[in-house]
Amino acid sequence: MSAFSGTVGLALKIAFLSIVNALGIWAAVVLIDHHKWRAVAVLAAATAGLDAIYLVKRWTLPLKFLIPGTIFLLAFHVVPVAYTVNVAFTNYSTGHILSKSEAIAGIKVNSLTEVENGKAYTIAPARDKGGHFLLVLRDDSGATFIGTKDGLRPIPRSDVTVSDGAITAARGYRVLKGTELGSLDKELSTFTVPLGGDKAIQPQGFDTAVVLAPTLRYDPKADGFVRLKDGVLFKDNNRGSFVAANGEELEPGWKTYVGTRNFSRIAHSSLIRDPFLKVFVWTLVFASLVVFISFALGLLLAITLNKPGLSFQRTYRALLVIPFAVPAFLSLLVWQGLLNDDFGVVNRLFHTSIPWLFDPNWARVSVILVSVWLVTLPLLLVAVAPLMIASFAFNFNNFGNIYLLTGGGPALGNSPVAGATDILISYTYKIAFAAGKGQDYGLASALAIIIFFVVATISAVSFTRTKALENLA
Amino acid sequence: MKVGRRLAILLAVVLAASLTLIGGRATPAAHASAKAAKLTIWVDNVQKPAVDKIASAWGTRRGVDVNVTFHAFGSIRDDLKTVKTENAPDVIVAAHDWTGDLAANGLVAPLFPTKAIKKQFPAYALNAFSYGGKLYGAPYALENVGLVVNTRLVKVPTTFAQFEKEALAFKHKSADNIALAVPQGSGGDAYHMYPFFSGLGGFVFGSGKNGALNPNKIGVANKTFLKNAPLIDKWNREGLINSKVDYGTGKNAWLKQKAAFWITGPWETDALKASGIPFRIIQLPKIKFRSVPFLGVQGMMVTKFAAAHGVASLAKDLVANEMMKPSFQLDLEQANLRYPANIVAGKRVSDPVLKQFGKAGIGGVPMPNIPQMGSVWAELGGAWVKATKGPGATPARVAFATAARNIAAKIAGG
Amino acid sequence: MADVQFRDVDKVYDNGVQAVFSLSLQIQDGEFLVLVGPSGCGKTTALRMVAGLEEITDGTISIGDRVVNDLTPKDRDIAMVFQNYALYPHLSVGDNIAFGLRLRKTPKKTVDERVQWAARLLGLTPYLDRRPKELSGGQRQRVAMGRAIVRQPQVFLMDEPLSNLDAKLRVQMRAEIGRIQRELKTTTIYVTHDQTEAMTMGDHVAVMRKGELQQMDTPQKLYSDPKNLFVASFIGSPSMNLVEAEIERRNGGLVAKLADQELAIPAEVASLRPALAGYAGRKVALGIRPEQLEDASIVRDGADGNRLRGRVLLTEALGSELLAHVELSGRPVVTDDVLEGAVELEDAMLDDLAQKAEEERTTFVGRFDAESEVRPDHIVDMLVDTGKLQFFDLETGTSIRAG
Amino acid sequence: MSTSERVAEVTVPAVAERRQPKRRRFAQNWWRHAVALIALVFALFPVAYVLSAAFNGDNSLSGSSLIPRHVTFDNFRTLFVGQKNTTGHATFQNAHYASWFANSMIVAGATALLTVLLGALAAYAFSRFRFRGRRLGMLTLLLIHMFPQLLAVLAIYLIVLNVGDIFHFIGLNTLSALVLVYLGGAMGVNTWLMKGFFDTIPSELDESARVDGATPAQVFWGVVLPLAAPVLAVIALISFVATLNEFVIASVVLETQHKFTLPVGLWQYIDQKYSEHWGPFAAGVLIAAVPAALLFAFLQRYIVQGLTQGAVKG
Repeated sequence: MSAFSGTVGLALKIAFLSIVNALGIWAAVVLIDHHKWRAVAVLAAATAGLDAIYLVKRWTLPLKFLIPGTIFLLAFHVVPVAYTVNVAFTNYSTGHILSKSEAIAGIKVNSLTEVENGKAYTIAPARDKGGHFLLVLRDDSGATFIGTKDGLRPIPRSDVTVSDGAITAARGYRVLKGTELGSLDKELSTFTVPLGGDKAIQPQGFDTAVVLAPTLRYDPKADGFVRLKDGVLFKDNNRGSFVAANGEELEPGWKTYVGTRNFSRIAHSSLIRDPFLKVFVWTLVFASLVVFISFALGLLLAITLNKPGLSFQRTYRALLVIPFAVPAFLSLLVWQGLLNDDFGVVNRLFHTSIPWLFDPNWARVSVILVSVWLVTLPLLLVAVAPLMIASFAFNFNNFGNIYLLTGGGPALGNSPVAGATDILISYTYKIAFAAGKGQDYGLASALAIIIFFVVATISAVSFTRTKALENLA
Repeated sequence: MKVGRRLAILLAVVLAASLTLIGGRATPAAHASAKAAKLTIWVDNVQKPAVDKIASAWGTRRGVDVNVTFHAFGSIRDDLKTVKTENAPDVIVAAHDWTGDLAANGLVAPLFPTKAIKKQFPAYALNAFSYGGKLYGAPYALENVGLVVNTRLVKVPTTFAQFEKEALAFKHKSADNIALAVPQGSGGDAYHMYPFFSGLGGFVFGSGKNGALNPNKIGVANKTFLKNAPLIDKWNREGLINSKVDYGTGKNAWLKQKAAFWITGPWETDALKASGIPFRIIQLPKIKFRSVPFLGVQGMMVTKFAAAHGVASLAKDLVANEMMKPSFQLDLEQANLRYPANIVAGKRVSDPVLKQFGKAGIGGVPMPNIPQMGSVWAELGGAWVKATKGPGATPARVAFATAARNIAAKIAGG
Repeated sequence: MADVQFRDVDKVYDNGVQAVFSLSLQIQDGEFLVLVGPSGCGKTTALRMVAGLEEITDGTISIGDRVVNDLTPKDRDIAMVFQNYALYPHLSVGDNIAFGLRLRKTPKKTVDERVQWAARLLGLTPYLDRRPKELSGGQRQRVAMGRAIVRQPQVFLMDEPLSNLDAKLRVQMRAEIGRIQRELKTTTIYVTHDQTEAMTMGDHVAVMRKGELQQMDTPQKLYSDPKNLFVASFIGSPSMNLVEAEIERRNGGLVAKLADQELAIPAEVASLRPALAGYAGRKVALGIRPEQLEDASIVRDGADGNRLRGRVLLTEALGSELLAHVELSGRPVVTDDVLEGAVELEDAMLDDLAQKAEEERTTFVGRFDAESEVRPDHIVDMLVDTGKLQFFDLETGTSIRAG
Repeated sequence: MSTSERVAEVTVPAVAERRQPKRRRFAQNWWRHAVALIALVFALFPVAYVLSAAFNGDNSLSGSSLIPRHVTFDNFRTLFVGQKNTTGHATFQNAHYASWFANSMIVAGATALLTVLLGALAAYAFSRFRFRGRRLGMLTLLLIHMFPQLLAVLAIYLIVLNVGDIFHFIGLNTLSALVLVYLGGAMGVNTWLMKGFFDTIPSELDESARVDGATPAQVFWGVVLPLAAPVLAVIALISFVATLNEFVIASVVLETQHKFTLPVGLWQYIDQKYSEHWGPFAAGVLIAAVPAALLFAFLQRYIVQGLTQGAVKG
């Protein structure tokens, strides 16, 4: 190493700015292609800002050092978090992922039902001499028809050639075949042959058509669907669904803002709130114990091994960090196998039959034990207060350890969702992704926000207590 | 001055790099093209070769570009919820139990195959893909577990009592023998345990008037089942079923001939054949009722995006017509070692193991395809674990009654 | 080579603390200026403003004919030696010395020549390949010097460069730095809190206190003619004896009365300080340097001069001389100026001083000839060289001179 | 930095101890050895198990013995060459291990390097410059990273999806996208750790370099970074291992077999075929552990130094 020449720095700066500008210009061109003007404006401002920071002297100095990391922080951390926060105020969940107009279209399609005793037809798309699009149809009895936008018209059976169950020709019409069909979709999929009333023949693919009738009709004035059978009105309930007076709901619904409804569910639904509190306590215990034991062990080991001249010192150190190298979540799978109480190596080795993963209390012990195993060694290296708190925050949200080892289980008899080893984040995951009706991102995001405030508060308090903030001087 | 020169260099390089990049930019994103229609299919790599074959032949006939894209099976369902219309598939491979979720989300389109075609499928296979009375998928494969019997070690039982006797006798031969290799583990496995569940009169959801499943009719602790539940306690006492056997343990035990009975499915065909052990696959003998397994049905679905892409008719033609034909179903059987859903195709299956698994699935119950099933798996599996963990187990009646309560609470709360 | 000028320079830190008040200084080309003062007096801040490491709040600093306020450190053509040497631990001695030259893209050959030259000048040639941590404190100090001189800048800035060395080495290095500076004739600003260092090294010494310049002068002038009580007490070791004295007219002349004793003020002294007469009947601070006191018993000639009598508290035999601490009645001067200037005194001694002030007792330190045989508890008569007496206004602290 | 000096320095105080008779030293230190051995057993037990499973002919998660009955390299072969399908059906499971490994190395290597770089830049600013919002900025950094990431994954997916429309090379299923996403965490606890270390580097070194003619960038690259080598090594290692471990985001961003990283690949490998793949899985875990172990061995000198020495004195 010798004195630094400065060219490398300049080169990096040039490279960095080149890339930023090149990407900016490129993205702008692409965005202009897509007519996304707002994005272009944001992009231009951001690029210009970056250039300014790096080309202007002096006062931007701290920014020059902070900007690169901040860009990534914003793009891949702050924005996702902001998105999650946003989702917390929506009903984003199974059945509520489309926009309202898409949902209306979906309900219309879903409401089409095969008419009872309705016929099915073999069809062939065709054109008449004037080039108008129409269908040649043949029902199960062999009767043949021409279907147009105006309705169904019988034609003599002899006019239609059928081969192998398919209509291949019709006198006076040109049956469309083969590769012609590929470009027919737009005409065909919107083409219906009205049969009177709501009924219509609708083609399904190129060979068949069925008689369908809607069961619901959208009424734009009432902003709702009317069920044709009984006139029941399904109205927008402002929570992303069309709902009838008796509570019956149409699917699909749509994604919409629901205010603080997710939060009030957490506060008021005993199904969510009661286990939440119980799990919260266990989460605290889990995270504190893991951090405490890890640091205690780490410290003990450090003290033990830091004696100068201790033989095998290097060997011990080298061997002790091996587990650190094994990808953690793979180790968890290994541990799960090791701790199986009848067949796992641990019990067989010690001739015990401890229900490591089956008994609620033993499962809690196991989870802590394995977490300590995973945490101790890296921390053996660093034992400073900010890291302890970071480690606490990490374990507070250590989804992987719990989920891979016990899945939050074993189940506790009296609680539907929370298992003995569930911590807040795994509990959130469960009620979010395996909730009553599939996924519920809105509720999960609301819980995530609450968890964030809990962790942040605890950390902030411990920070002031340990005076780790003096590091800020 | 120095600063000025540096700025000049910078600007020069910046410009040069920008121009290079712009120059190297590919043609503007494909958004304007009035050429032949294009149809995108998401398939798992297992089905890809068979789908490639049939879809490309069909595409040539219809004048369509077919783009068969590999997509990990596990992520197809969720990715369909986030994908942008430009990149979205028109047809997907799907498991039947996604049906409710996808339909409730409005992501898939109903299908209306002809009666002639429908007749080639068992009713349950079509029901499995139906939601709210509409069919959303074309089934092509069935899978289910069966009881694999090591015929060197034990006789093939014809009654449950016989099975129980054989299994326990074998278990008592050696300390590390297992009576029945049925996987549970700490998380439980309601899927593999279903034959016992159904054999005792259990069901998950009852169905409403229109035949659709009703999430409020929970059969996890129905009266009949609860009446029969003490049998579970008996099995637990004698060690017929032990929840501590997980998948690996069970499989290993059977392969090492430490277990004579194994409940598993066609995904183990290779292992079974490679084991060199003589075996038969049967349906678990009737307990109080027929001990039918859960059925998994795989199929193809048309997404809502097909309409936006202007290929709705094409997609329906491919899925509700072409893919339901026996030839396609046999191709897929070859590819993924599952019993074809099409009855005609099923008759032509030659693989002996698949055939036996197919038979073991007769009368089976499709896994409920409504979204509420998400609330069931863990609870039902957990009840089995609690009731069969050996000493200290919870009485089965309590375990299942609790599970039923919890499921109801979850569904109500969701 | 260049001169350095401070013109009304202010420094206010972001937290609102003002470190330097309207500082004006001129350092001639080639001159060695020492900035001295107790800690917190703003001397280091002033130096760092020359270096460009602190922004200048107000006023201007120029080097040569360039105002450097807005120049970055690298554009000021200066070199700086830091108190902790700031050697780059990851670089060898040679690379440390060459660092600045390489940054300036000096041709390799020139770099080598200059590094060799600097190493020879400082006696570092054998150590060029070593790392800083393998060197002794003195060697590291030399490396730091080497790094400064090798660039041949217009100005050297040195921030307490010797304070990390032991006393003996410090004396040696003092001489060496002086020698090098004289050899190179580079304008040098040297910051120290050690007045001995200041007095021995500087062509001129600027004494600062609380951000303000007190006096800038040659060392001799500072010593013999301090402008105020602070400078008087700060400069000199042992420091000046200061006692309250009342000026009285007597027989057409002036006398200074210390409690029960008095000293006649020679006419030539009085005429040099015409304002002194105006203090008749008032109290002033009387300053007597220790070497102006001698044990009367060993003086053969002129033994009948002005005398002060006191009781010996303590003696320090230094071989060539004897320091006697003699207590006599009289109120010591304990203004803030004195207390701050008396940096060598520890807190306990300051308390003691205050206590004695209450009791109207004061302790003089006399620098006696080694022949003196005074011992503690002896009563001693001290002969006072009244020709060098100093007088200060008790209220303003300034030296009493012209009207 | 040269090795010899460091070593020399470390061993000097030990000389006195060396002279003691071995036996006496052991008598004094036996408890240290005992503690170390217990720790070793606890730490290495699962590793030994993986090791055994990797070389064991019997493939299964539970029930196999700690000492393999017949040692075989079949598991390793399976990873790289693939497995013959016994029934003559098409082979489903292609051997992608080599790509997974390479992908992981690329992603973890790039992430570690860039994380160190970005983190160091920020830490330097926080350590050396006094600017408005500095304190708030540091606190915000720490707090922001306490948000449970699990649920933000959906948003990350959407971002990558959208970005990919414009820049295909950082879209879904690209390693570069994954690296970029990981860099979102570059300024976190890392920055705090590095800032703490930078604070121990005397600022006179920076100032001296500035007076010598260095620009702020040159000070950073030429003076501060070389001196911070120990903490950089620590952060690089932590970041490398963390990236190597990361599963959730990787499985969301990457879609195809040949783009998978080790955790994603191995996870679906074991998930798809359960215990049938336990042996190759263990072999895969074993190989996956090698780079991190090597890196650790290689950086150990810096790491011990970085964490015990703390301050760098001139």
